[in-house]
Amino acid sequence: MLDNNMSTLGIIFPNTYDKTMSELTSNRSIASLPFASRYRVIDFMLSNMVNAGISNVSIIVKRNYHSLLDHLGNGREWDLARKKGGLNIVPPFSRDDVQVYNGRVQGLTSILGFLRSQKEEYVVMSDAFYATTMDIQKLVETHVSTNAYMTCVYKRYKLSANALTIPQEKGDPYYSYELDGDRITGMQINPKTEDYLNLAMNITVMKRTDLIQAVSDAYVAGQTHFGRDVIMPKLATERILGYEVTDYVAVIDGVKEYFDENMKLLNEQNADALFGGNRVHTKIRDDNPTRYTDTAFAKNVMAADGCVIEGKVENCILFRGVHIKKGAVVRNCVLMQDTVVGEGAVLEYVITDKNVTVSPNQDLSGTNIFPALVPKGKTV
Amino acid sequence: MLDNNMSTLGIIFPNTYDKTMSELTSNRSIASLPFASRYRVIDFMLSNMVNAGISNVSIIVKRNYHSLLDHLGNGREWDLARKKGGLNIVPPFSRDDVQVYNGRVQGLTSILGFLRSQKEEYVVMSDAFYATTMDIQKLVETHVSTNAYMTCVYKRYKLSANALTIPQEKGDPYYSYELDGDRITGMQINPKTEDYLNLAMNITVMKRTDLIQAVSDAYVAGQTHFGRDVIMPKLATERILGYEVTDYVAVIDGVKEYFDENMKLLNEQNADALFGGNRVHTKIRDDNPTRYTDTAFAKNVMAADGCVIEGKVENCILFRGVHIKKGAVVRNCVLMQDTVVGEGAVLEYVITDKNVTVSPNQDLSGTNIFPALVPKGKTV
Amino acid sequence: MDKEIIAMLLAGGQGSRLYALTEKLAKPAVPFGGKYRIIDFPLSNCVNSGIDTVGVLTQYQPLVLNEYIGNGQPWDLDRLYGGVHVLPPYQKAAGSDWYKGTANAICQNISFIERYNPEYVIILSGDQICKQDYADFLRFHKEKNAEFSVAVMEVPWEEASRFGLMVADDNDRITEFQEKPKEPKSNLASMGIYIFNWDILKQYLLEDDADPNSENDFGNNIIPNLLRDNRRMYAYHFDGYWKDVGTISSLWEANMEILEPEKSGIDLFDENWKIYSRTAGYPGHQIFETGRVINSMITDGCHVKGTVDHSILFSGVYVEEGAEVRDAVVMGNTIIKKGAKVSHCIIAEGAVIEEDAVVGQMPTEENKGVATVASKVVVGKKAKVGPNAMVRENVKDGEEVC
Amino acid sequence: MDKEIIAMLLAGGQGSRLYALTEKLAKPAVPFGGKYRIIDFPLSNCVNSGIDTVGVLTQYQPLVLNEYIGNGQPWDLDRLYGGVHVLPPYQKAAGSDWYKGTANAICQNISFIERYNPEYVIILSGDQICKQDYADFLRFHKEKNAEFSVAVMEVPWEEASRFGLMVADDNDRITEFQEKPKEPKSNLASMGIYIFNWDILKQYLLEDDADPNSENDFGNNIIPNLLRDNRRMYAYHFDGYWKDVGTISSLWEANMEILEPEKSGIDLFDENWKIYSRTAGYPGHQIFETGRVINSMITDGCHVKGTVDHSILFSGVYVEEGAEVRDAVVMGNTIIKKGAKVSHCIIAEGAVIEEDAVVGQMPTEENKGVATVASKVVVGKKAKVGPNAMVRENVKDGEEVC
Repeated sequence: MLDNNMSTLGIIFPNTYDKTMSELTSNRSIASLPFASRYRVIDFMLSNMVNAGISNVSIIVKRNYHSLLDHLGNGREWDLARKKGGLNIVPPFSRDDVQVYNGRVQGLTSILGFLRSQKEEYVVMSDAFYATTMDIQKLVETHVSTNAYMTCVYKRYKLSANALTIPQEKGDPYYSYELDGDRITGMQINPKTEDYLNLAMNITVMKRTDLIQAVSDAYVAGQTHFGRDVIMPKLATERILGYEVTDYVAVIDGVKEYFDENMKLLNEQNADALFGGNRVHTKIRDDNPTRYTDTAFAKNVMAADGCVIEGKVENCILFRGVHIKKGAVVRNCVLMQDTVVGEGAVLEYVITDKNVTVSPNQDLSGTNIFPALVPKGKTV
Repeated sequence: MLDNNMSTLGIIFPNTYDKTMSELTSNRSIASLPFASRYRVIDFMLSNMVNAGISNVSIIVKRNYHSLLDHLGNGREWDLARKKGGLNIVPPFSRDDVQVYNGRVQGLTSILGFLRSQKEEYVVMSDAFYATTMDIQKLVETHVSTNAYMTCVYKRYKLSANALTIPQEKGDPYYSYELDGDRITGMQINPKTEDYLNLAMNITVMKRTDLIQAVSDAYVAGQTHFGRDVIMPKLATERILGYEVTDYVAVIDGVKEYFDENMKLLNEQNADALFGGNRVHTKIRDDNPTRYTDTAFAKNVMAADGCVIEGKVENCILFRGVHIKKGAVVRNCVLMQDTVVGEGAVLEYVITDKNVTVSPNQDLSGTNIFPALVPKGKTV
Repeated sequence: MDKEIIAMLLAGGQGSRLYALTEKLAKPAVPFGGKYRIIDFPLSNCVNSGIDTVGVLTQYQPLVLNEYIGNGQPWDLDRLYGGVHVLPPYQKAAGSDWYKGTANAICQNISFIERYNPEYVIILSGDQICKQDYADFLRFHKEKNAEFSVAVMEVPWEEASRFGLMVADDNDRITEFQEKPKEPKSNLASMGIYIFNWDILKQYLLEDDADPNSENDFGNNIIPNLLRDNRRMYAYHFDGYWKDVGTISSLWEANMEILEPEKSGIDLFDENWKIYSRTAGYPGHQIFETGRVINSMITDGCHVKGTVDHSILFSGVYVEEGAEVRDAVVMGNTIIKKGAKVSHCIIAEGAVIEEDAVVGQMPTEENKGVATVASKVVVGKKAKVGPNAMVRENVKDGEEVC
Repeated sequence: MDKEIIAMLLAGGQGSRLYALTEKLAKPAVPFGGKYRIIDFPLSNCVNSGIDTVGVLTQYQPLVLNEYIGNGQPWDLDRLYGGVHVLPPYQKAAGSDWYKGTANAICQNISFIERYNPEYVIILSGDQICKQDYADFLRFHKEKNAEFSVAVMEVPWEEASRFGLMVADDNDRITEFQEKPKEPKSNLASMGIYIFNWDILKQYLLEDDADPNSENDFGNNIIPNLLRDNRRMYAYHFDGYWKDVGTISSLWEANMEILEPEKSGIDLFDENWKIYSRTAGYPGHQIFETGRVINSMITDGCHVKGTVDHSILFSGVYVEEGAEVRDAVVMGNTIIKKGAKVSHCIIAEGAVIEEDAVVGQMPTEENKGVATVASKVVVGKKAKVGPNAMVRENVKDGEEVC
């Protein structure tokens, strides 16, 4: 094999923080949420891993994974349809005693046998509630060169209103780090500060063998959360380093945050920052180019292929196959795949899920703070 | 599209009759049981469908499906890695309310939406507890030309001892048909006769729209079993025809039957009957040819690629990667993938599951009636 | 596994009349319609018609075409038995030959065809824009109990003498073939798409191959020979959209016509007859504050800050503020800088039109020329490319090219 | 995405010394070792070495080879960026050429290589049986800061004059190259496997291409030119199993050697260096009551009722009762009927050896010849094929061929 001291396998947890935005995740994982006109959130981290030369990625699914399975297929679009390694989707159970895992430790326990049989030296674990094109290869190189036990990625960040208000028992814990130089010396669980903090991205690099040991130990001790039960107790004894990500990161942890992070991409600097790096791969849909007719008016729009624009559209993110009919006016909206806006309808501050139909001359509006949300497949 | 009045989609239920041989299905479905040195049982029906031009097959899994997922992958080996149609594996639930389906009706209910959105006119449904290379195209043509509501495949068959003795509450019901000419006029549930009967193969052809209607009706009525609750009540009012399969059929409904059906293939007529028709596709393993050393002695053996034979082997079925070391004697055995038989060991009437290691000089023997079974991964 | 029908797609042509576009590209690989290449049409027609085995006969500059076709996955033609196969010329023990004519290209690949033991072979052309159901054509062929069928289009009588014409009786049986005749007896133009019974085709290919005076061409040799022997030959009428895009102006026209599907009849938005292509994989396109787009097709990855009117932007095109793009076909990754004016032209992939440059002009009574800029060419600041120019080299700042 | 290294595999050779086997088959496509073809070795070496981009240069009878390589999936070479690509000769706007020599074949595909912008290019040969870690070779190349490296094997001094020899100093730096010299100064034979820095290779290819007197060959032209310019050239010592299978007897020998991996060193059972191949997909092989097999390799789909001793049966071979197969290489789907005796020979795919026929003979002092029967040939009842015969046509019942 080519001299690669940093051979690495990837693990993604697609369901973490699902519950922060249950309106959009009632039948999908946060990872399969459509984002930025053409992608699903998981596309970003999966592409980052592939672009870093990782060709062995496991997705440990927990619930609502049918749409994710459908999106990922055999991994071909990410070049992960491989004979060796490739994409490994781990269903939540494989025996009669059906149970859904609760926390990363249990999820990892279910693939301990797999982890033991792999050959890669390092493991990168990640959630999929953010869109970024950070360089994973550099992260692993840093981990190796600093000879750390574990490297944890964080972002200087102000918590969203949603994170500050959501009840603690709802959903997965989040963490912030206290740093002494590079070294993480302390962690807080669900901090409630409005200041900048070192938000844990839950992207962790460590040796495969160390991970196996840590997970086995934690599981035997009946523990569930990787941050609380594995990282925190080791802070004093092991060299656990922080790694600040300075790339563009869209953190998606609430409906409003989802809306805002989409809208931010209408700014060219932001879009270039997100897409200027490595290519982000996604499922191919075979749409034709987007058609603007002679009655179209468009300004500040990001739109994928396959749309037909006959009306007026301003400050919008349009996913594949959206059709805005004559005389319709759509402003400040995120319209997911195959949304149809009927003639003369007026939409403002609306998020439509997939396959929504807005009847002709229908008015629909939310606000900047509470964008209205039309669920999947509905006709309004 | 090419003029094809018989466009058909396939549905396979891989778990039916799992419980008749729980020793071998504790961590796999009956469909993923290794059979005939190189295959899994499901390979046969899946290949039959593909060879009949069906390119849209759904597998409705129920439990223990990790090995089946692993075997089928994206369906490439069966030419089912398609953009349109292809292989569609339906996991047992897609919402938080985890539940495993109980009977074909519930399984089908979970894909009603999918069935409605397809374009094929006919549906072939099948279990996967038998190995045969019957011609599914002829079956569908017969169904179309007789203008039947439903065509059900049966085999003139004497029930196995296992079927006769297994308690009725254990496992899925089986059926026999009473015929008047082609027409099925009556059905028996779990008949206990030692005579030849018209054993239902649970292979059913009908129009897609009729299936959708029948399943919807049955589900609303709270019914579960397709044979008992859908077919039987319609016998009087609908033209439901029987179709006798005269091809070679290996019915696998018990451990001894599994053993016997493997052994029967050592007879050239039987092997040619099973493999003389269309090609049976299976997962590729990249084994090298089987090596016989200068100390090897082999007689009446069916062996897949990847074996190394240094000892004596007689009346055996050897799956891929079996290694029989010097001085070992193996008679009347079925050795699954990667079984290693140590030097000087003697085996008679034994079934070893995958990755079994038999220590040097170990004696192991079952009988013709009760072959000994060594579970997966064990060292004895 | 035997196949009822397989397709052989003639993709060898150099397309010399498209010279600036085909210098390093086989004609079937020329980009079209925002995200397609010409060959997407016959390939998609095949798969939509249920034909899953296609041999693509290449010989001129096939690298881009080979890479584009790849394993055929975008067209669902990555099949275990069948699928799409590129067939270049090759050397044999007895010698080696380039494909001499269309018939010779097929003849050299008889062993490929026989692998599938087909009843019928459909011969397709790689330089036409057309959505056609070959299954319907085959149904006609079978119904007529034909040995050979050819797809024909009715053309205006006054243009008929530009085409190869089929003279047919009331039952569509072909009685005569006229190649670009001065006095046409028919207005049924051959589309160059044939269905043969394989046994007949093979017989005539071998006969033709043995004839040292033959040009080994379907139109000039095989069809006349079939007529000579009074074979059962039929003309299949096709009346959908069809365009031979062998010239710059017809290629430009065809692109413009997809902007008006209601009028032209070439609808790329038809869910029941999708045209598949290999996707570039850019993010969604963006139209910014100063961008204006009407009557146009815009593809993933474009950034529009200027005006785009009645034009097609392929993937990754940048139109800067103040730039104007009208009646233009702008292929992938081209950059049109501030103040540049681009009209009634074809600009190939990766070109750069510098600030205030002018390419093409809107047609006038005297001049309806379509300006052409070849791939990766830089047209300098304030340079001017005239309406009849075909630019293959960089144009210096301020320079004028007519 | 740039690649550190890509491989270019020369697979154009006719292999005329294997004539009966390569009449309709490029040499790299010749079956080997029960279920492989020769090209499986370099392709598997590439993927096992972490090289995921391979250009395969073909020109002679490529149909079987193309079909076999397909999308590269069996070797895990169906990659979105990179993977395996077949590169036949093609026509350009400026004219067309068959590949004139090994260097010319690479030269005509510079644009293919540049697509991946590699630092290094490894040139491989499609007619060798060898398990080699190219990553180790590349490590050597980098450590030496070389511009060109060649893999060499030590050969016995008495055979050295049959090879192209590299004369190297203590530091492995090459000082001289001798092509089949009468008086060898070295016993380091070139394996014809080279690593170049791409910029250097490109420079010398273009120089060579401009020289009308050049044979456009690596050994005869490029390497001498590198030496002339005193380039940093190094010899990488390889001491594993290596065999050029360019003759019937070396091909037969290499097959026999895989029967004794412990002795020969060519172990196909090595889990850490798998050789991948496209699988025929037959059921497991069967040995019946009267069958006897020792010291042999048997592949899926074989039916054995006779005796098979020290032989290789490829997939789907039938050996009937009373037939004897010894020291033989029997390729796929061949039938050896009752009482036939097949010894010390190579029988190509789909041949039929009728009852009581005799093919080859066990070697004697005077005659060690390897009989060869070409693909699909029928050797009639009681016919006899002598130990030096190369049979390309059917042999009639009772006929003797020497």
